[in-house]
Amino acid sequence: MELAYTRDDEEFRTRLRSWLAAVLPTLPPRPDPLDWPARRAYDMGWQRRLYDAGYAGLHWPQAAGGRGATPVQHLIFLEETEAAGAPYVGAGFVGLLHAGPTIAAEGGPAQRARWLPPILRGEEVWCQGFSEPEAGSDLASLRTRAVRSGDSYVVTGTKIWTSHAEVADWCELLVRTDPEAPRHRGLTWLALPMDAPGVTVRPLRTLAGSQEFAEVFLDEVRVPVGNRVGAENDGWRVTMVTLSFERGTAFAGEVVACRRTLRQLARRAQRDGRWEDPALRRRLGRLNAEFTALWRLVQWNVSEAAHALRHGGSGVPGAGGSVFKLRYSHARQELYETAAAVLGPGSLDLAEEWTRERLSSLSYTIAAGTSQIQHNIVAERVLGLPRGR
Amino acid sequence: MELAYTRDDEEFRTRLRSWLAAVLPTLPPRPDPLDWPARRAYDMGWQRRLYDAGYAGLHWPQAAGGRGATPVQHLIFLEETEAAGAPYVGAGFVGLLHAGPTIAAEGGPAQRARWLPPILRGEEVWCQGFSEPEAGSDLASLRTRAVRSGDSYVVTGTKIWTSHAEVADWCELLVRTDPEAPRHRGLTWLALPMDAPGVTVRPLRTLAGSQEFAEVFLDEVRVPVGNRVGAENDGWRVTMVTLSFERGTAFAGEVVACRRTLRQLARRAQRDGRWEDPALRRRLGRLNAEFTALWRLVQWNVSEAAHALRHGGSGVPGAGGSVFKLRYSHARQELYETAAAVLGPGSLDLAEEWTRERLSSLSYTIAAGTSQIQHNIVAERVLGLPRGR
Amino acid sequence: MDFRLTRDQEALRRGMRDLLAARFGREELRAAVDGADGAEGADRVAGAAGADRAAGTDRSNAGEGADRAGERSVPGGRLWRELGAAGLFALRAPERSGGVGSGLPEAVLVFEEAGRALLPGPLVATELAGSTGLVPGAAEGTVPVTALAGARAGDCALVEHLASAGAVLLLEEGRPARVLDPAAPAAVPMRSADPLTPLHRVRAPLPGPDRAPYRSADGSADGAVDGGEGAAPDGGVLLLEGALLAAAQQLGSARRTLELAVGYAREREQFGRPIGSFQAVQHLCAGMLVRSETARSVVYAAAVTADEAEIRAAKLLADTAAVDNARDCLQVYGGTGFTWEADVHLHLKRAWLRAEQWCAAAGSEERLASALLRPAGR
Amino acid sequence: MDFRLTRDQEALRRGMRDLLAARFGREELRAAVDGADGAEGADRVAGAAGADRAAGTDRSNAGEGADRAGERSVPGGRLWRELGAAGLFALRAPERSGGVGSGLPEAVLVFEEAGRALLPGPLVATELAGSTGLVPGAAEGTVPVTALAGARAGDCALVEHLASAGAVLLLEEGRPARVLDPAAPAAVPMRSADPLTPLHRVRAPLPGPDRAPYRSADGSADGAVDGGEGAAPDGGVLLLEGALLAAAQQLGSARRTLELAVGYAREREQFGRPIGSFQAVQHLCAGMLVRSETARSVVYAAAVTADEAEIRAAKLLADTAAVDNARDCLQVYGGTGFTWEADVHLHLKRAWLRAEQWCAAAGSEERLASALLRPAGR
Repeated sequence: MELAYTRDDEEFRTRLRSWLAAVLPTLPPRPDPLDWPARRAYDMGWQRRLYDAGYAGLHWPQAAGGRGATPVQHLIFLEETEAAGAPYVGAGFVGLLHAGPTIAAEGGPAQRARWLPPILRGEEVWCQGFSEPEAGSDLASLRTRAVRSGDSYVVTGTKIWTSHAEVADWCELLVRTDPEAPRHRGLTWLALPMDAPGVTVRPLRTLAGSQEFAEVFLDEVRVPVGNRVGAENDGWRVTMVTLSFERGTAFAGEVVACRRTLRQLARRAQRDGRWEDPALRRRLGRLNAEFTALWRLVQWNVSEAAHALRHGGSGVPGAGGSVFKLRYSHARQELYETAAAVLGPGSLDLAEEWTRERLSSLSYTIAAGTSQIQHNIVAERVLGLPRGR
Repeated sequence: MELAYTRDDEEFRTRLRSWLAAVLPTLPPRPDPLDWPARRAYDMGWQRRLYDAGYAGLHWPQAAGGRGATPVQHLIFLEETEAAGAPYVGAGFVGLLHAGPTIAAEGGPAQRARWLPPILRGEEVWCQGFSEPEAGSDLASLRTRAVRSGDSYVVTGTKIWTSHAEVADWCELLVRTDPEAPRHRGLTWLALPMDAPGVTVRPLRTLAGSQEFAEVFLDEVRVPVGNRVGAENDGWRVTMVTLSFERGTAFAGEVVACRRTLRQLARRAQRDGRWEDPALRRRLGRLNAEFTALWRLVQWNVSEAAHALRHGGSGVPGAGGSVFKLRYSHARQELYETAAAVLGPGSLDLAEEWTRERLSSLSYTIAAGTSQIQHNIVAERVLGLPRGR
Repeated sequence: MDFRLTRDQEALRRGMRDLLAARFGREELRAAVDGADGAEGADRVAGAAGADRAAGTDRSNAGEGADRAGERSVPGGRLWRELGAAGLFALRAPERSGGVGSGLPEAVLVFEEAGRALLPGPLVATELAGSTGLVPGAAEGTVPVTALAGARAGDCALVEHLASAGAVLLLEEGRPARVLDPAAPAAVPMRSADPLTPLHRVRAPLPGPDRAPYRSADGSADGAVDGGEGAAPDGGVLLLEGALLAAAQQLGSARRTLELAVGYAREREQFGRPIGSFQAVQHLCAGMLVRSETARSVVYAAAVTADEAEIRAAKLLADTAAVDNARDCLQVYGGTGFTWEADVHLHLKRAWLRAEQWCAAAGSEERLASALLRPAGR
Repeated sequence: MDFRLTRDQEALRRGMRDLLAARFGREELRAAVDGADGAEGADRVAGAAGADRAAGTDRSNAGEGADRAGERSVPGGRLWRELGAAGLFALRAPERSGGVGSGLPEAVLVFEEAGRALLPGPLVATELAGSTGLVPGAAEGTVPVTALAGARAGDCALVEHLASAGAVLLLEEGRPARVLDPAAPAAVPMRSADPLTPLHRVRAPLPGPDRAPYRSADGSADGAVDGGEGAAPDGGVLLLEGALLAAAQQLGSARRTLELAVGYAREREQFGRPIGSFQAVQHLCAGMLVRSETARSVVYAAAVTADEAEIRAAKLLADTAAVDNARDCLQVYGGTGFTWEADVHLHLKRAWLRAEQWCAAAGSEERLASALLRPAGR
C-alpha cells in the first residue's frame, strides 16, 4: 500500500506540469461545440502538440511508436491534464484508445506503418462502427454484411452511436462475413475509409439535444481486403483483445473533473442559500466520500494493471472495469441529481451547465454496456456465479 | 370513485365498534409471548367471543358456516379491530384464513362438518405444513413423501416455518404422492392430526430471537385417506385455489397499525429532540404519504375484489396482491429503518420495541414469496412479459 | 365504498383518451416538438459556425417556440378550443355557468389523460381559472391562463407559457386568489429543459396591487368574478387543487412510460430473445407498475376527499412515479431511449418540471410530518 | 504508487486469518453466541410461564453473557492473550516498547480479518490503548479497554463490553485522551441487539476529573503514560484512528457476507437450478462486490494517508457496505438467512452497531460537506 509516487513518476509529473503551464496559454480559443471541422482542427492541433512534446501515445508500446509509459504515468497524465484544464482527447479518442491499439496488437507491419503514425501525429481521425440499431447490449448480433468480391469486401448496413463520424478519416468497422456461423464467429474487423462511395453520415440527436453521435449508413461500400486486421471471421477476438486493453485508467480524468465539479456545486449551494438545508449538505458530504473512494478505486485498478503488465499480462480484465463503471455511473448521476436539488426550479434551465450535464449523465448507465449487462459480467466473470439462461 | 360507506356498512361498523367497546375491557390480560398454551387459550377465547357475537368466519360463505360478509365489511372489521386494539387472529390464522377456506371450497360434506365448526368456534387450531428446507420460493419442489398403505398415507419429511405448531390440533399438509410426476403434479393435500405418532415439533429460532415458527419432522406418520381433501395428486390446484382466495384484505390491519406506529414514531422523535433534524422530519413526512397511499391501495383492491365477487369471481388474483405486497414490504422496512434513525444508538437496544420490530420487518421481503419472486409474478402475470428462462 | 370508476367516469376517461388520440396523437406531438425545437434549435446554434445556422433569433423569445410552431396545440389555438368545448377547462364549473358540473375526480381522470398524451400548455391554471370563472375565456380554451403558485418571498418561481397566457393566477396560501396581467410579473425567460413548456422565472417578492394587476380577484377591480358570488376563492385551496391536477398528469405520464417500457421489452430482442424475458428488465417493469398503481390509489382518493394532506401525499407519490418510471423506461429502452426521437425524454423532462411546480417535495414532506403530530382522527 | 499489498502485508493478513480460523472458527463463534444467548435467553424468558425458564437472572447483568460464556473468546481471556501475543493490540506501538512498530495499514488489514471473523470484544479501544501505551496490559490482551468516543453534551453514547473492561478511554476532539475507571461513567445496561457485544449507555455530560477517573492520561494521576513520553495523544486523533479500525472491521464483514452470499447462491437450488443463475440474485451479489471493492479502496487509502476527511469517507462507505451487504446476503439466503443459526444476522447486527460507533454518518457527512468549501489542494 504505497500511495506516494516514485521519484521518476514525480519527475514525470513535474515536467508535464511545467509543459502544460507553458503550452496551455498558447492554445487557440475552444471551438463551438457544433462546429465539427473546427473541433477536429482544435483536437488534432492539441494532439500534434502532445506529439511534439513527446506525450503522444503515452501508453502505447514503444514498438508501435508510443512512449511505453507505465499505467501509473498514464494516470498522472490524465490527472494533470484534467487538473490543468487541458483539452480532452476529443476527436483523437477512437484512434488513440481503441483502433490504434487494435492495429498495434493485431495489424501487419504495413498496416501499422500506414495507420499508426498519423494517429499519433494528429493527422487522421478515426471513428468506431460497432453498435447497430439491432445490436446494442448484444454486440455479437450485429447484421452489417460484408461480402467478399475480388480484392474488396462489399459492406452494407447501419452503424449507430458513432462519434466524430462527420470529420473522421477512418472507421474501425465490425462486420459479419459469415452469416451461417454462430453469433460470435463470422465477424471481421475492417478499416473503412470514410470518403468511400456509399458512406452516408446522419447526425443523431440525443435527448440532451446534442449531436455528439451519428448514424453511419453503408450502402455497398467497397473496402479493400488489405484493410482487414486479423483473419476473416476472427473479428470478435480482434476487437475484444483491444476492448480489454484497459489499464484501470478509463474515466480517471472524469473522476478528477467530478471532484472539482462537486466543489463548485457546494459553493453554488452556499451562494444560493441552499447550504442552510442540512439534508442537502449531507448529500453533498456523502458525494465527497463517494468520489474520494472512486479516485482510490482508480488508483487500485491502475496498480493492479501495472502489476499485471510487469508480469506479462495486458492489464486489468474488463470485469474489474465493470465494478468501477457500475459505481461511477451511479455516482455521476447522483452528482447531477444533487445539482438539480441545489438548483430547484433552476434545474429546468438549459442555460445552466448543470442541467445539460444532468441530461448527459443519463447515458452513463446505458452506454458501453448497460448497468444490467455490467452486473451480469461482474456476477459471472468475477464472482463465478453460474451463467444465467 | 366512492370512498363513503353505504348505510349498511356504516351500521355494521357502528355495531362492531360498540361491541368492541363493550367486550375488550372484559378480556383477560395478554399472555406472555413465549407461553404457547396461554397464547392458544387467549386466541381461542377471543375467537369464541367473535363466534358468540356473530363475527366468526365473517368472510366465509354462509354455506360453510360463515357470515358471507362482503370484502368491504371484512375490511371494516379489520380496520375497527385494529384501531380498537383488539387481539389479532393469532393461533386461529391458518384455520380461518387458509385451511378452513380450502376445506370449505374443496372438502366433502363430512370433512366440512368435521373440521369447519371447531375452527369457527375457536376449538381447534390449525397450522400449515407447506414450506420445506429445500422448497422455499419453489414450493413445487417439495419432497415430503406420502406412500399409500391400506387406508392410510405414510408420510415422511420435514416442514419448516410452521407457526403455532406447538399448540396445533391439525396441520394442513402438502405432500408428494407421485414422485415420477412433473413438479406441480403428484402433490396431495392432507389434514394431519398433530398428535399422530411420528410427529416431532422443534422450535425454530429466528434472527429476531423469537420462536414464532417451528420445524415439523414427520417420521412415517400415518394419515387416514379420509383426511385427504381433493383428489390424490391434485394438491397443487387445491392449495392454489385457496392461496388466491384473497380479497385485497391481506395486511389491511397491518397498514392501520403502521399508521398508528408512524404517529408514535413522530412523537418519539419530538420527545428525543430528533424533530429538529429536517432530513428526519421529511423522511417521516414521506412515510406518512406512503402509508396514506397504501391504505388507499388496500381500498382499491378490496373494491376490485368486491366487484369480482359480485360477478361470480373469487376475488383478486394473487398478482394484484403482489403489487401491494412489494410496496408494503418495502414501506414497512423503511418505517423501521427510520425508527432506527430516530433512535440512533438506542436502535441497538432490544428493550425498545422498535428494535425488535425492525428485526422482524426483515422477513417481509422474504416470507410468503421473496420480493424477487413477487417481481416475477407481476412482470409475467400482470404485465404479460415473456416468461424468463 | 366502491373505489372503482363509475361507468360515467370510465366513459369520460375514454372520451378524453379518444379525443386526444384523434387530435393530439404521436404525429402532432412530434410536430409540436419539432416546431418548438426549430425555434429553440435556432437559438442553440446562434454563435456557432455551423453552415445551417439560423440567424437573428432573439434569445429572450426562444422559449416561446412551442407556442409559435406546432400550430394545432398552441395554447388558445384550435386544439385548445376543441378541448374547451369538450369541457376540459370547465369540468367543475356549475352547469348554470356553462360548466360541466363535475367534481375533482372527473377533473383528475381527464388530466391523467392529458399527462399521458403529453398535452402541452398551461392546462392546470386554465382549468382553475375556467372552473372558478376567474378569467373569462379560460373555460372555452380561448384565453390560456398560467399561474404563479405558492412562491414565498425570496423564492424563485417558475411560470410556464407566460408569453401565450392571457392572465396569470397569483395563488398564495391564506390570501384570496388574484388575477394578474401577464406583463405584471418581472419575469426572465429561461431556456426550458422541456421542449414543449416555455418557462420564465420570477423572483419574489411578487407584484403587489400597486403594480397594475390585470384584475384583482376580490372584485375590487373591473369585472365580476365567479358568477357574481363575491369573494374570490382562497389561493391556498386553488394551490392544492392545482397540485392534485398536476399529480394526475404525473400519474398519466407514469402509466404511459410503463406501457412504453412493457411494449418495448416485448418487442426488442437481444441475445436471441425478447429483453422482457430477462429478470433484470422484468423487475424494472414490475417496479414501474408498483409505483404507478400506488400513486393512482392515492391520487384518486385525494380527488374524492380533497384533503390537504392526502393531496400532498398524492403529489409526492405521483411526482416520484412519473420521474422514476421515465428513468426506468429510459433504462429499458437503452440507447434507443437516449435519442431525441424517442418520447421517453419528453416524459422525463415534463415530470421533472411538474415535480418543481404545484407543491414541490420538501414543503409537502414537512407538512405531512407535522400532520403526524396532530391527534389522529379515525 | 503501488496501492497493492506488500508481501509482508499479505503475509500479515494471511497470518491473522489463519490464526482466527484456528482459534475462532465457526464453532467457537457459535459457542460464544450460544453462551451469550443462554444468559440473554434466560433474561428473555424471565416473566414467562415457560417450563424451562431460568430464574433469577439479574437483568442488569444480562448483557454480559457474552463475557461469561464462550470462555475462549472472552475479552482478556485465552484467545485475547493469544491475539495480544500475535501483536493485535500493539501493532503500532514502537518496537522498543514491545510493540510491532507497524503502521495504520497493517492495523487495518488485521482488523479487517477480525471483522470478517466476527471476533468479539472491545478490539478497537484496546488496540488504541495498547499501541499508545495508555493502559498497561492492553497490548498483551490481558486488560480489555473500551471507549467513550466522540460523545457530545446531551448525546447518549454507547459503551461496549463495559463489564469486562479494565479501563475506559474517553476520547473528545481537541482534548487529550483520558483513561477512566470502568466504574466512573454513570452507565445503564442495555439489551444489546448484537448477541456478542454487551452494551451500556452513558448520557453526557461525561464524568469529569472530579468523578474519580481511573487515571487521567495527561500523567497528572498515578502511573506513567506512553513509555514516559509525556503528553497524552489528542482524543480527536485517537477517535479518527478508532473510526478507521472500525471501518476496517466493517469492510471485513462486508467482504465476508459477499462470500457467504456467493457460496449460497452457487449451492442452493430452486426451480431446478442454482439460484445464482437467476439474474435477480446475480445482480444482488454483483452489487455487493461493487460496495465492498469501493469501500476497500478508500479504507486502505485512508490507512495510508491518515487524513481526516479520507478516514471519515472510509467509515461512511464501509458502514454502508457492511450493512447493505448483510441485508443483501440475507435476501439471497431467503428463509435460511432469517434463522438464528445462520451467521448473516450476526454480521448485520454488528454492522448496525459499528455504524453507530466511532463517527456515525450524519456528523461525518457534515464534515465532508464543509471540506468541499475549503480551497482544494492538488
